[in-house]
Amino acid sequence: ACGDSPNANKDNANSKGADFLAIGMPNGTVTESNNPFLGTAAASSLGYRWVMYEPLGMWNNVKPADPAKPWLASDIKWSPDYKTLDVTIRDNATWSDGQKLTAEDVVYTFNLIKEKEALNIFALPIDQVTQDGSKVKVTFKSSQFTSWHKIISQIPIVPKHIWEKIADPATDPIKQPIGSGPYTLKSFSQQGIVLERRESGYWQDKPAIKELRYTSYADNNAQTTALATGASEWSFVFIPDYQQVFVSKDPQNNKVWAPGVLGIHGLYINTTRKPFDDPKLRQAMNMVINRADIFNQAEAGYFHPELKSVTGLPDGAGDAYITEAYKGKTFSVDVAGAKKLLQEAGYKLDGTTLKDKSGKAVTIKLSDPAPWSDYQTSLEIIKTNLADIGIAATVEKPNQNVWDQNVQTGDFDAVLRWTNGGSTPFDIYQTVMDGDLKKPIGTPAQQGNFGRFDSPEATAALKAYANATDDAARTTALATLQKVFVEQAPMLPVGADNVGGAYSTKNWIGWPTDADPYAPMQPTQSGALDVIMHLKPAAS
Amino acid sequence: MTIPTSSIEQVIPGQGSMAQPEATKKAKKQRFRFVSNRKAATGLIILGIYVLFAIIGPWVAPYDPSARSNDLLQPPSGDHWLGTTHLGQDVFSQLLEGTRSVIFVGFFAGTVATVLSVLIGVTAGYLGGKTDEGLSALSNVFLVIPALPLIIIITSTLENAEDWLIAMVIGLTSWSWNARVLRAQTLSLRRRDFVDAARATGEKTWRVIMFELMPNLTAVIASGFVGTVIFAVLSEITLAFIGVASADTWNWGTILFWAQGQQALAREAWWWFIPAGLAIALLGTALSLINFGIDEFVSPRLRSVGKTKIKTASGNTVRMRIGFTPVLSQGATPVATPVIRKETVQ
Amino acid sequence: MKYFLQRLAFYLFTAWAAITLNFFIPRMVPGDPVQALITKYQGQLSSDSIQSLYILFGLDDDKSLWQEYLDYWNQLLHGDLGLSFTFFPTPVSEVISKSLPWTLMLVGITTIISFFLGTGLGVLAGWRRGSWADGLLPVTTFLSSVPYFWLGIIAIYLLTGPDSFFPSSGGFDNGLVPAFDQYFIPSAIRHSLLPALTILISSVSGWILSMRNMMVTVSSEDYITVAHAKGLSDRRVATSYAARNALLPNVSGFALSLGFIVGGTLLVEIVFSYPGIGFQLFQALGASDYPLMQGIFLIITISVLVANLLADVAYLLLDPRTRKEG
Amino acid sequence: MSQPVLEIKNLNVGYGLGDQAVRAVRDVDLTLHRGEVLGLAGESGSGKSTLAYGMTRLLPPPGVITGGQVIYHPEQGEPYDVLGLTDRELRGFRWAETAIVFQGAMNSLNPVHKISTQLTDVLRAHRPEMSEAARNARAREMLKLVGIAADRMDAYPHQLSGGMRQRVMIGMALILQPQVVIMDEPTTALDVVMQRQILSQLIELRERLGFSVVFITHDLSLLVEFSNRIAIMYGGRIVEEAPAAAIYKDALHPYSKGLLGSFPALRGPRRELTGIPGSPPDLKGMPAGCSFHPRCPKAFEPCPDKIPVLTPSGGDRSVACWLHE
Amino acid sequence: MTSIPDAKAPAGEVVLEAIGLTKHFPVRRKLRDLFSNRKDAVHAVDDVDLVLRRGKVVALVGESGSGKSTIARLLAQLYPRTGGDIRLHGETTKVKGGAAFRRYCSQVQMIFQDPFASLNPTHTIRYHLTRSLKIHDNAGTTDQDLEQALTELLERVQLTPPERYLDKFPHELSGGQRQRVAIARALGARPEALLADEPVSMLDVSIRLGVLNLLRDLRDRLNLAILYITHDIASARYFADDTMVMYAGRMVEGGDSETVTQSPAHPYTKLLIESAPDPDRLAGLSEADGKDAGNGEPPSLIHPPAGCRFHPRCPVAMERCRTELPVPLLIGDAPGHWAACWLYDRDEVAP
Ligand SMILES: Nc1ncnc2c1ncn2[C@@H]1O[C@H](COP(=O)(O)OP(=O)(O)OP(=O)(O)O)[C@@H](O)[C@H]1O
Ligand SMILES: Nc1ncnc2c1ncn2[C@@H]1O[C@H](COP(=O)(O)OP(=O)(O)OP(=O)(O)O)[C@@H](O)[C@H]1O
Ligand SMILES: [Mg+2]
Ligand SMILES: [Mg+2]
Repeated sequence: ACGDSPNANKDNANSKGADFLAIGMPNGTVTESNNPFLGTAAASSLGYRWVMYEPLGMWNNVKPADPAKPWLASDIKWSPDYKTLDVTIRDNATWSDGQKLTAEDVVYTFNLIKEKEALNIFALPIDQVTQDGSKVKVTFKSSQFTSWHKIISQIPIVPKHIWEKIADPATDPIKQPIGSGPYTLKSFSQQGIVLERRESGYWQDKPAIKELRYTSYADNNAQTTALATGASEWSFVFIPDYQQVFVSKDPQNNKVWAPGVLGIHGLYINTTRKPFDDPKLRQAMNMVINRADIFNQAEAGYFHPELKSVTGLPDGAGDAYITEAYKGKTFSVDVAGAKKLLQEAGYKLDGTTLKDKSGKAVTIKLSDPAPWSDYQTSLEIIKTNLADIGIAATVEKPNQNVWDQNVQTGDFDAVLRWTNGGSTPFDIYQTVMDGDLKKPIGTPAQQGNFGRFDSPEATAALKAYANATDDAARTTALATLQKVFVEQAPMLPVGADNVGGAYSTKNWIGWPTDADPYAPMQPTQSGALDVIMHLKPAAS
Repeated sequence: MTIPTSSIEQVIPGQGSMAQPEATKKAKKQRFRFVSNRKAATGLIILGIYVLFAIIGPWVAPYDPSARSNDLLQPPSGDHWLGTTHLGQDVFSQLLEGTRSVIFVGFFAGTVATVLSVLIGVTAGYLGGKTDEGLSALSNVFLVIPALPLIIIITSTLENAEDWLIAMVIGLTSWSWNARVLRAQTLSLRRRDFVDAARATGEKTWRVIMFELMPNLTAVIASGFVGTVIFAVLSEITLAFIGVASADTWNWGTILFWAQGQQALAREAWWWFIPAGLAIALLGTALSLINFGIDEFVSPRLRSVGKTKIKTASGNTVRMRIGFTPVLSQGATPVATPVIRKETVQ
Repeated sequence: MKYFLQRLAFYLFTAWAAITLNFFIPRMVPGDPVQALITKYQGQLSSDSIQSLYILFGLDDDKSLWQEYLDYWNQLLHGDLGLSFTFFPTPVSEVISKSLPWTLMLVGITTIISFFLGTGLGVLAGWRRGSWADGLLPVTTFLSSVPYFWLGIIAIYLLTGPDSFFPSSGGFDNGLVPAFDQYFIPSAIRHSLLPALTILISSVSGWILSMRNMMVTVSSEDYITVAHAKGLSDRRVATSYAARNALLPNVSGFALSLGFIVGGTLLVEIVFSYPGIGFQLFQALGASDYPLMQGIFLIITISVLVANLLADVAYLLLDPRTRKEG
Repeated sequence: MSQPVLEIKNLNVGYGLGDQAVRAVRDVDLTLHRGEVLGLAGESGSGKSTLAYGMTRLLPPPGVITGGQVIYHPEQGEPYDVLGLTDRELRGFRWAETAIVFQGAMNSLNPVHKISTQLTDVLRAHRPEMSEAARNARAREMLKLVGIAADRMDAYPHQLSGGMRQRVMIGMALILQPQVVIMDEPTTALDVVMQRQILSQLIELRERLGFSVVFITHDLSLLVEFSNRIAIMYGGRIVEEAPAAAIYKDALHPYSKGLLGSFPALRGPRRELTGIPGSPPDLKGMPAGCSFHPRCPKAFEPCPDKIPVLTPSGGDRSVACWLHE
Repeated sequence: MTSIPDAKAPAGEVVLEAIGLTKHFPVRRKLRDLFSNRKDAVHAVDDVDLVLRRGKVVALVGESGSGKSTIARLLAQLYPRTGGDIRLHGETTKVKGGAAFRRYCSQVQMIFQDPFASLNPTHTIRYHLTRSLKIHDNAGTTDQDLEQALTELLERVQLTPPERYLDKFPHELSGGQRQRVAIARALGARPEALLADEPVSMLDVSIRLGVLNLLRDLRDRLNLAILYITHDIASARYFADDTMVMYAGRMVEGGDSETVTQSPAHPYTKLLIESAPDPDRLAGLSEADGKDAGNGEPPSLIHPPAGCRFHPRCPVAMERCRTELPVPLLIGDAPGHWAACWLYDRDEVAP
């Protein structure tokens, strides 16, 4: 009777999930928008844009230094100065409406970004896009060494024949997405999206999973509960005490993998405020922060992988970039050392109170919005750590809007915040130290350097690193950056960002692991497509 | 939103029940009758305990509520009566410390809202005319705007959401219902003779309002106050729970916020989540009881009849109810001439 | 007529004032939607995209607040609520139309049930004063003092689980599409049970208490005694005389609470991840999404006003004394 | 005339229980005869209403009937005690045998129902066999009887004037042709012109229909004019009972005398008004002995100690006063 | 056709005088009135003349809603008047508030119908009286003076010993005692005129007399001018020197009390007197009551009948009564006895 009901074949909604993979994100409700260029679209926030639209290549955040895996482009070549990109488009890809995918579509996509500033979310300085048969050449106004991965792996290629008819691609919700990926949109509701496998025309072997069911949960709690009950099989969410809350519910299958990437979290110090303009003081503070506590208590032992290297670069992803001088140098809590350092620098520990050179007690306000409970917990830990060297810290919890504004205008003592992430350490160091991003106190600094760190040396090194044409020059610049970062401690790094996820092997296996980190583990990254392509039914 | 539990018409003390001349000795007792109301007394006692803890809580708390320890997420024990949080903080101390903020915000917001509602409601009701129209329109606008979302928005504009600021916001946005009730009440009082009598005696307008009307509005004002306190407490806790208002002070909402953020229940740390909620519920109950007390004080009809079940002479138990007066004993045989009375001297 | 005009003027004035407030208050919030978005993604979104987002949201050209206000009215009068930022480029009207039915179904029906149930129990408690019904009162007082969200969370913890009948979140089973069919409807009902129960438990007592008090008050009116004196059956006196009159003051309370359906359920929707409008508002707040906030506030304001209007009409119908003639 | 229709025997009615208890009606014996108008007078708080409600068991909580009997003599059949009826029987008894008209007609009529509804629901309860049409016809007939146009059937109480409402109440009281109509200050809210109209009408109806009336007011001049017999209450007791004319001409009890000397006469010579000194007694601290003695100009030795009982003193009258013992 | 002259012998100095006093209360307009440009009003008081003299009591009787209280409130300046004039000692006064109002109050005081409502339940007797003394500067300068004044006041209204009452709350007093307090409060201003609006109607029969006697006593001792408003015409006879009868907002008859009550002229007054309960009727002392004339309702004050307002109920209404407003006409049986009724127009009677 209900044959034409969209739910007619959903009797198995709660039955064994042999055919589908349930992916969840704690994003609140979503509305139907599949515009792959817009971060706010459901397709982006849940990540399913990457199974409908594909990038030129696959870049693995976990191994950022590795070259991209060819995807829509069968060949990717950068000029040594990273100003010219040559790609060859594979000739067996088709759009889900059956049309062939050609280099023209790639040219269209790059031109679209170039012309529509609103869609140019990476602010790419595209100069020219030219086509020669299946080859496309894109030239840039400046070196793209630090952002090549975005161009290759984070720009979805869209079909020209559809998109050129769209009046305003920037504000169109693209309700009927046509892409080159292995899945097409089957149904949409504010809670969940179902994608089904393209049974023909995909340029590779089709994936094993017939249906992808994306669900947007209201918040972390709901998402975690869904993971624990098995309603959700894959997600990226902060789970406090994931062992008890998630893994223990099905220790055989419930797993978490959270590799670090080149993007970190740390305590930005306002270097314009006395006495924190003194690098020695910052260094001393850096020495007492108990990163292990933060990792275990605040980040549940997995979420922000513990930073070990004093350069602030995470293990794994950062290994390739740690320069000679700091290889093997790791953080350790050293209260005595810090005290000694302070004493030498003219500070006095008066009982439990640290007095600065002018005899004033050193106090510091740590601030982060209340809802970020892991940050809050971290701050509580930092607070007790700082007390060890006599610094009286208080934790403030302004609301997010106020906090944002304070951070940007430099109205803070210290905040825990993230850095940009990328394929090189450049983004991390730039966010913290770039003198070009520095704004006077009171003027919003939107891109970075919130602590108003002033180091011409670092600024120059950042420029040199981004524009270098050979690895030697890059290494030199990087060494300078790391030296400044370690010695001046403009920001006290506490943890790495991760591209991990919680997943279940009950129905599907083949997930990336430490042993085989072939792709990032986060369902919203473009690498998710790679993961899905790897998944196989669990033999039960 | 507080739902009025008594209708507006009958909130004037000294009316209705007392319309008949009563014994003079009873007069003094009158003053204490409110307290002798069982509901009110229970409510007041519980509230008193809360207020006491609000004052001494931070001093008697066994631990610094923010202090971390190594007992992470421990269930209740002799050391930690209500267990610890994921950072090893003592939940019981947090609860004690949090009482102050809750009570403070509740009472401060209640005061602000009450003052506003009295100013606006009584003025509108007494002066009437254009003033009334303007002020009524104002309170209607505030009545229409949903308070909680508004409070959330305003609170999120605040630099640092300290307790008194939050209380201020709650107070400023939640006076309208009381103002409306007070206006209606004032209107009905204004028609009563003693107001005209005071005017005819030559009293100035402000004196009429302050000394003739206001004392008669005490019960209404008090119940409005208590209602706003309930609302303010719940709002503050809600704000803290969803992480909007977030000063550094502890309140029960903050405890719940942390507990929920750390998924206390999923981690079976019930001691972290349950007590704060119960504390709220108990405080709310106490305040509601006080309000019932006021209602009953003001409208004697609501007072529960001392004893509602009585025994008749034949041993049956009957319930007192309207329409069927209980008969305790019937003279079995008609008494033709009543000669001897059971009672002679009293 | 003057009365009618006054009423109309009142509704218009209130609407204007509320809409104006709705316009200005969100703009007092420091920070802006782009920044809020960046912050929301905590590093997942590169700060390179800031400029493109400003352009995308149309926030790149500086307009005076006043100009924006005029534009807003202009848009509004054309029935255009703008595009939501959080769900860019979804129009606000679409966001609202997707979520409003959920709220209306869940909270609307619950409020109505709560009203009728509470009123019914209140009638009993008021009429049978001193009987078992009095035992309801302390329990309901306590339950009404329990914060919704706390109750909801405990309910989720205790009653939901992998094998439980009650789902822990959402408005329907994942994988279903809203449609009126035998798959979706039962699922939606199942998902609404716990939140509905939570609302019911904490809201019903208000009705019980106010109805009980009204019953008690009305019960001592002379006409009740007359009704007894007339020898009418107890049930007839209780319903047609006492309850019928006691109901009147509750009607406006009911209308008011109907109006607050949309605004008052934020937390239930948050706790149960219910895809309704309160949750939407909460999201909009976090994202400085003015257009969405304004849209939702507009809906709330309109619904409160409509509810008030209904209350006026209902009162007119129920109380012959207000039906003045001649 | 001398056939009793309602006999109140040793009735005690109080408010509350235990030490809060108030005895508002004390040991009252009173007989209502068929077809007579019995007036009940006494100042405010003397227990008139309590007596009226008590004998019909309509007293709201905390009222209790602590003892006594109310014997009703139906037209046919054996007399029975109203206080001993079950709830069901009592419902059947009410209005069919005794109807009550209260002081405020506005408050006696349910404001939200049409008067037709309120008239007919008596019939629906007591004469379920009657058809809808018959009920309406009867209601219309009653309205006509009390002088209200039948087209006001569909009016709501607030659309009628005070006098009309009171007439509706009287019509409603008579709709089942009861034997006894109790009227508790039925006209105090009306002005004199209306009061007279209604009372004259009532008396006329009584003559036609032959029911008995218990008429309560504290306006003695009104009572004297309209009733056959008057009972005077003070402090919950009946202190004097006599034919109206007898009381007017020569009240025996000092309190009755005082009452009669309290109202100015409209006609005739301007007589000296004496009034009653002091204030009414407090039911909780009732003076020992005769409760009137503190105010009594003629109080003497036995008064403060012993309670006088109502004793016949010849000529169909009785008085409770040591002076007349 | 003679209009009423100031026929009264100048028994006492005129304290307060109302001339052509009129009060209309505007009525809220309804939907259907939108298209008619009518402005409705309750004609509560129309064209009323009244004179209060020192040492005299003027009674104002009339049925409920005839505008008696409105007159009292107008005279107390509690309502602004629509038309006419109020003269205090011959001077036109119109005060709304402030010092002028207080000055006026100190000479004209009002007592309300309901002693249960006119005293503020939250204040003690002492407060009520102190306020009244203080406002009009009669409290003296020291506490002793005040105490003295309070004692005097209470003694004057026969609440003795005063200490027993001073610190009580109104609800602790009986109705008669409360009304005495209300009177004492009015006296605290040392007024020359007292407006007593049904001061005893809410009191018990046995207590009424005491309060009325008290008022009479005050009239004699303090030489007060008293307006005694009542609907009990018998008490007017007993207590007042002059009696005025009101019907539907207009004065219909006036004269000295004995004459008005014993030989009423206006049909309405007759109806009123006939209707008053009269124990003698039973004894057959009065004439048999005829079919009562006044069957019918009091008229609407929003659209009062044209001509004589009583004509729809009047058993002897003439054609003229329906159209022409009767003017006060002297009856002639006693000095100053007049009635606004065409029956007494000589032109009418003559033919
Ligand atoms: N609910 C009650 N509780 C206690 N005492 C009451 C209650 N109701 C009435 N009384 C007392 O009972 C006594 C008798 O009251 P009742 O109403 O019968 O007097 P009444 O003669 O009808 O007076 P009135 O003429 O004013 O109507 C009064 O003294 C009164 O104070
Ligand atoms: N404030 C007011 N607004 C409108 N109408 C009023 C107002 N006050 C009195 N009236 C009307 O004016 C008329 C006269 O009222 P007033 O109170 O003077 O009568 P009264 O003779 O004192 O009656 P009662 O004997 O009942 O006290 C009535 O019809 C009344 O309804
Ligand atoms: Mg009575
Ligand atoms: Mg009056």
